[in-house]
Amino acid sequence: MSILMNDSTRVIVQGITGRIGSAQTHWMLEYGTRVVGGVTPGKGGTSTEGVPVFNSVLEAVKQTGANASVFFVPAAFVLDAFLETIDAGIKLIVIVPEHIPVKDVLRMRSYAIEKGVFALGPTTPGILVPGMGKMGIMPASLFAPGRVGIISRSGTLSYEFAGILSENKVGQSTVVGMGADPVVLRNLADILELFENDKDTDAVIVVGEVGGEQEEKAAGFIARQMTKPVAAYIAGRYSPQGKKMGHAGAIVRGSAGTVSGKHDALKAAGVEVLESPIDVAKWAKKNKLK
Amino acid sequence: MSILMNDSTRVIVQGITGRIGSAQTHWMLEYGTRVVGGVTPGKGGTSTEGVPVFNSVLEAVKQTGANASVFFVPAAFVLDAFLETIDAGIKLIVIVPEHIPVKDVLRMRSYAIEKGVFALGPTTPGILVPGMGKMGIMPASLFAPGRVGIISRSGTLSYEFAGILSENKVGQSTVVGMGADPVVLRNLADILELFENDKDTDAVIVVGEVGGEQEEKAAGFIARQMTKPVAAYIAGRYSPQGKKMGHAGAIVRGSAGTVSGKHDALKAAGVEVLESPIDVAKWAKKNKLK
Amino acid sequence: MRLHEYEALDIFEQNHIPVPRRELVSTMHDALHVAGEIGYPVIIKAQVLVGGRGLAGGIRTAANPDELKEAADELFTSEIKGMPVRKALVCEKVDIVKEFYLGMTVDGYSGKPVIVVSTEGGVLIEETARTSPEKIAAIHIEPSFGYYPYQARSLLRMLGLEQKLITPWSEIIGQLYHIATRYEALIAEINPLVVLSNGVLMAVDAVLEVDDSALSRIRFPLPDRVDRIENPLERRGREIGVTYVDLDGDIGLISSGAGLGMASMDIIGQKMKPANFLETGGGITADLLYRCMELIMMKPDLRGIFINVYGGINPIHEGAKGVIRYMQEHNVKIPVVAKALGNRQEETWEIFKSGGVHVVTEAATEKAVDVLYKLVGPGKKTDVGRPKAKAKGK
Amino acid sequence: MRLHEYEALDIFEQNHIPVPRRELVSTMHDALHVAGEIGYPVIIKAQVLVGGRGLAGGIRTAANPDELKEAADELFTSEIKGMPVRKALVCEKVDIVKEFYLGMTVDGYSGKPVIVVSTEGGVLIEETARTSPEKIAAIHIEPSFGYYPYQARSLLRMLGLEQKLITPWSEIIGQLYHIATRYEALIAEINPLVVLSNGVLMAVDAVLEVDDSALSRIRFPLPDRVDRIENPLERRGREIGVTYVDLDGDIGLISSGAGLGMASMDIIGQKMKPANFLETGGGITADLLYRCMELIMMKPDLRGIFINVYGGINPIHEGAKGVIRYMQEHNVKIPVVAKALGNRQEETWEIFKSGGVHVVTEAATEKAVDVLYKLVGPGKKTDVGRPKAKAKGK
Repeated sequence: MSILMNDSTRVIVQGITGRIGSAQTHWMLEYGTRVVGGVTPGKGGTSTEGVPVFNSVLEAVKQTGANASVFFVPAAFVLDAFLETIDAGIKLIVIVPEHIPVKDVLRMRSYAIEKGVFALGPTTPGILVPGMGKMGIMPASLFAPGRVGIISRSGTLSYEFAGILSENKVGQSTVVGMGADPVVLRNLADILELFENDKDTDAVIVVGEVGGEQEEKAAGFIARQMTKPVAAYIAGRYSPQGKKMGHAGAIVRGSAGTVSGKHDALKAAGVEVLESPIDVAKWAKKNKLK
Repeated sequence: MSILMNDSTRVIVQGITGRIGSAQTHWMLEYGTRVVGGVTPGKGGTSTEGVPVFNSVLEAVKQTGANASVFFVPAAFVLDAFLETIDAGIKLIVIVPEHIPVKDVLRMRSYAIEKGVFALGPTTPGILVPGMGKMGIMPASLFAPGRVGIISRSGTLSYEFAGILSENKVGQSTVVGMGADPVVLRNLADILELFENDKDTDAVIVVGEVGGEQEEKAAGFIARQMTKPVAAYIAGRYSPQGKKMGHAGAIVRGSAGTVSGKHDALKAAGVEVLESPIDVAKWAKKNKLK
Repeated sequence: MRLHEYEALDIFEQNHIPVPRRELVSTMHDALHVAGEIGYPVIIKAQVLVGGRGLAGGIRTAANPDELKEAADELFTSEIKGMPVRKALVCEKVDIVKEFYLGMTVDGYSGKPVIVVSTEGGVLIEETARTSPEKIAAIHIEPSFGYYPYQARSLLRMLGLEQKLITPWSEIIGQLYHIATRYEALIAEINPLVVLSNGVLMAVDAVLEVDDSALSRIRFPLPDRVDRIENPLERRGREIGVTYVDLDGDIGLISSGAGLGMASMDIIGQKMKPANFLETGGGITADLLYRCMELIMMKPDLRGIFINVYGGINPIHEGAKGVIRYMQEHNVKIPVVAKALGNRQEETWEIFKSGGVHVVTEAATEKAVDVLYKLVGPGKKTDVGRPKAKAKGK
Repeated sequence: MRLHEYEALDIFEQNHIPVPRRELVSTMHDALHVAGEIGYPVIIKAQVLVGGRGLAGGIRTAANPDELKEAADELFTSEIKGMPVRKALVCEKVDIVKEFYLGMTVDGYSGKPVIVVSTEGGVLIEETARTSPEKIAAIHIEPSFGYYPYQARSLLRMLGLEQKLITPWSEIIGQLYHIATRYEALIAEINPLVVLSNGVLMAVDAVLEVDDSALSRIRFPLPDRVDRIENPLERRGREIGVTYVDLDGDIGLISSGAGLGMASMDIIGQKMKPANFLETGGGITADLLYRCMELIMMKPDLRGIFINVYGGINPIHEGAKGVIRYMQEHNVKIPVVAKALGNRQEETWEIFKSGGVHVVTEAATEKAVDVLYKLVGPGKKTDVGRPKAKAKGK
């Protein structure tokens, strides 16, 4: 039925008492998400949107049985709160905030991987399972239940693809934002693997963009291990290349990072490369997806 | 026959081209130690005391099959060389130098334990197996082969105890200097465990001193797991307490650190507490050690 | 934030990396004075934040005052890749025996800092990486383990570097790693790192790009951030908190999300030319979109505007209010097409329509761009919009 | 190296820990001037490097100039535990609502830094640890993981601290950890850490002990090391590179190794009294032992000298040469007994004997001390030697 979130996902919202945290808690609850608690140090004992607020993650986990967390914490405090969350036993974390220093992300990433925690972001819209729930900021109106998985580096582009599919009566199994930063907490291939193993997903759309080498590395995984059809769109054909990483980056990555380099790698892995977002509708029809 | 060193121990000397490194290599070779190589970055290709010198530990290990290393490296470079040595696959390391910053020792200790490396020091005279070999600076003339193990926090006091025993026709299986610093790479109890499991050791002498809580913690191990007789001498009855660790240290350790606290803990564990070093001869006689 | 070469050289010098004697100048007269103190021959290097400066004529050697006069005169009246040269660095010309390369970056895929060294440096380093990979070596640093000199020694030995250079070079790697850590650098690079005839290793160039997200917590003195952006429109974008890139076309664009913005450009570019890239980020308010309209309208010849936003984290109904307030106050006559979906979309559509904006309610950006194209027509036939280094200014 | 309170407070203040207004003074006149600026009441605190200063009368409150005059006069003409008071700190008297304790040290057994907090601070903190362990909490920090504020928050919550104090207190823990890391402190302590009547947390005392082995690489300004040791003989020991502790007895001691030195003291103490503890470390040369003899002979009433050295890393034959050279040049008449074993022991014995030193060739220190006792006799019957805070001087 879905990846990452399911019937037993019990979500806490970190930074729940902030402006965005409380607004998004409202939307998540309205969509049917099981939001069982919130955390804001110093606001323990209050409640927001009818959800109890705790001073620490450990307290929230003990009191609510939470096993997943979504972050609306100011960037400067995310690293600390992230480590606290892992130590409290949470196994799925969504980091919505942007502008987190790369040095912090490196630390978060290595600790999450060491502790077997699946984390998404930073700068991710989160996860949405149509008709079931969502962790993050995806606007519910664009999604419909179905059997196509979406993974996107860009937040709003993931809505665009879901919206086009939904308008064409093609639903989604799960929509995952992997985060738009140069370093993210989980690589594209890790999320593809979840979709490959999900019996309720028939095909996957990868929404990438210029820069980095996520798509190139994922192409290797697709060629070796994916049996389900994959389509990909890479934004930024006419754009200055994303984050430049200097000579050192170019040396380490070779031609990786350009739109055409990504296209070549994906095509070689048997992926259907979409020239424009709207082409996803034709691809879905051709593959009889729903 | 011994702990830590045996017939298959192949030693390299790091800092072999220095004044002390080369002099001690001479004494180690003279005692029969299998010193197979030395390391001094920049001096690769030369030889010292007939032993080939290499630029890196990895090269030395590859060329000589070394599996143990003894350090005569200036204190400021010990941390870096220590990590290099562990990454090169060496499993037994003796750190002779003194004045290594505690911060470096913490890093060395956690990495050695993580990688399953047995390391002694800093500020240790090393290991000596009478009649077989030695890693470090112990002066050979004081030792005789036998069945008593010695562990000492102080370098020269270990010679004193071995000397008294040898004069009384009681030999040693292995003499181990654990290092005189406030933080050492292996705790006393770890070394006691090796002696407990060594079929050629009949009894063990612990030479401790005021300060820290090695002896107190070891007493716990002795009470729970040691079957062999243990004698202990604690130096410093009339001395100002060693490294003071402030209130924080006193709070964490309680009464640990004083000579009388150590005596009490050791006696409670069934250890024979020696009032003066010379008493070790009587103890050996009483226990029919040789 | 990319630092200027002169700023990065100062930081390198403070952190014990050998660098040439040098001084920053902004006039030919000052250049001559500095060269007189340093002694000829000198090198004069344009301080502009573009790559490939050397190949574009931004680095000149002068053997005497006449040559320097000519070189400085040319530099200060020219542009390097469209950037005016306001400042130049006059440096001693050191006696170079050999050029190496040393760089550090963050490997996004593995999530680790990576150190790259090469026994051949200079402008063709990326070419070297392709044709002679045996001259390049790299190590990844475990963040929780950190950097230690023995890692550098083993890297340099892999390249077969002569023994006497290994210690000084590994020290420079350590210093550069220290700088990269303290300044939270995404890129730290010395190209070339040179051996002088007296055997000393020296950094004759310096690249340092600091993580923008970390600027507020870096405790060490950083050069001023003001005026680093040459293009006044791009600078204005930074001031109001959006990402603005100036382009050559005539269709204004406001998008929420970089990916959506890039896709919008790609789609506009199929038949028209974007005048800019503008990405709002997650902080939309009525005021912000008012200022975004003001910013994109600074370009005089716009034929139409495309607004492409989603209401996920952003209150798009507030944004719509800002857009139409600007349009009403400034009597905007060119066509404005908006695609706005997500939370409170119906409310947003009503606001847009009330201000004369053409609203598209389907998800595909292609359909909205088609609506705009029908309103503005093909326009002049030229190349698709590309980034411009120099602004037209207002 | 233990810093003075005023030095540690300066470092705390530079690192954003709130501390009282204060100034260092060395005369009563200055104290009055400073107090006039700060405003009465003030506290005047003797700056001496001994523990238990408060209970020994080194901290006084003064409500007005007369009281301060009296207090300052007494401090500057008195000794605290035998240490003369050369400097004092005049501090504002803050309005304390509650006293806490915060300390950090290195736990040698686990090999980790440890942070200790208590909701009761003050001079009786160690008593509190014994009688009310529930008021104390500690965490060990994994060196490769580092410190993060959430660890402190959870520690403070365990103590049931009221919520509004948790954030400021966890910030101070972070700052103190940062200081301890940068200055490689073996001890960093705030006792008491107080809550003022306006709710602010403040460090009204500061302890910082820096790792001597790390002094050469600490990049941050550290107070001068010169003259930190009050006792001139102990200072001389530091200068020549040995550890010297001044004691009350009349038997001079030179030993190689701290453990051997302590055992030698214990054994001498059974029948005689050591005049000093002297440990050479691993750097024995003829010159060093010459200087060691010179140092221990500065005490006028020595009855005998015991030299206890091993030739492991040390060239004891060289040491012997230095000893007899001193004895010959200074015509030393008191008995000197040496036990010297290990590498080149026979050569060493010959040298000692040639200079009139009584050589013992057995391993047991007890036997050598017996030889010395037979030569010097029991002497005056008093307590065994103990450390002296104040030297007799030379």
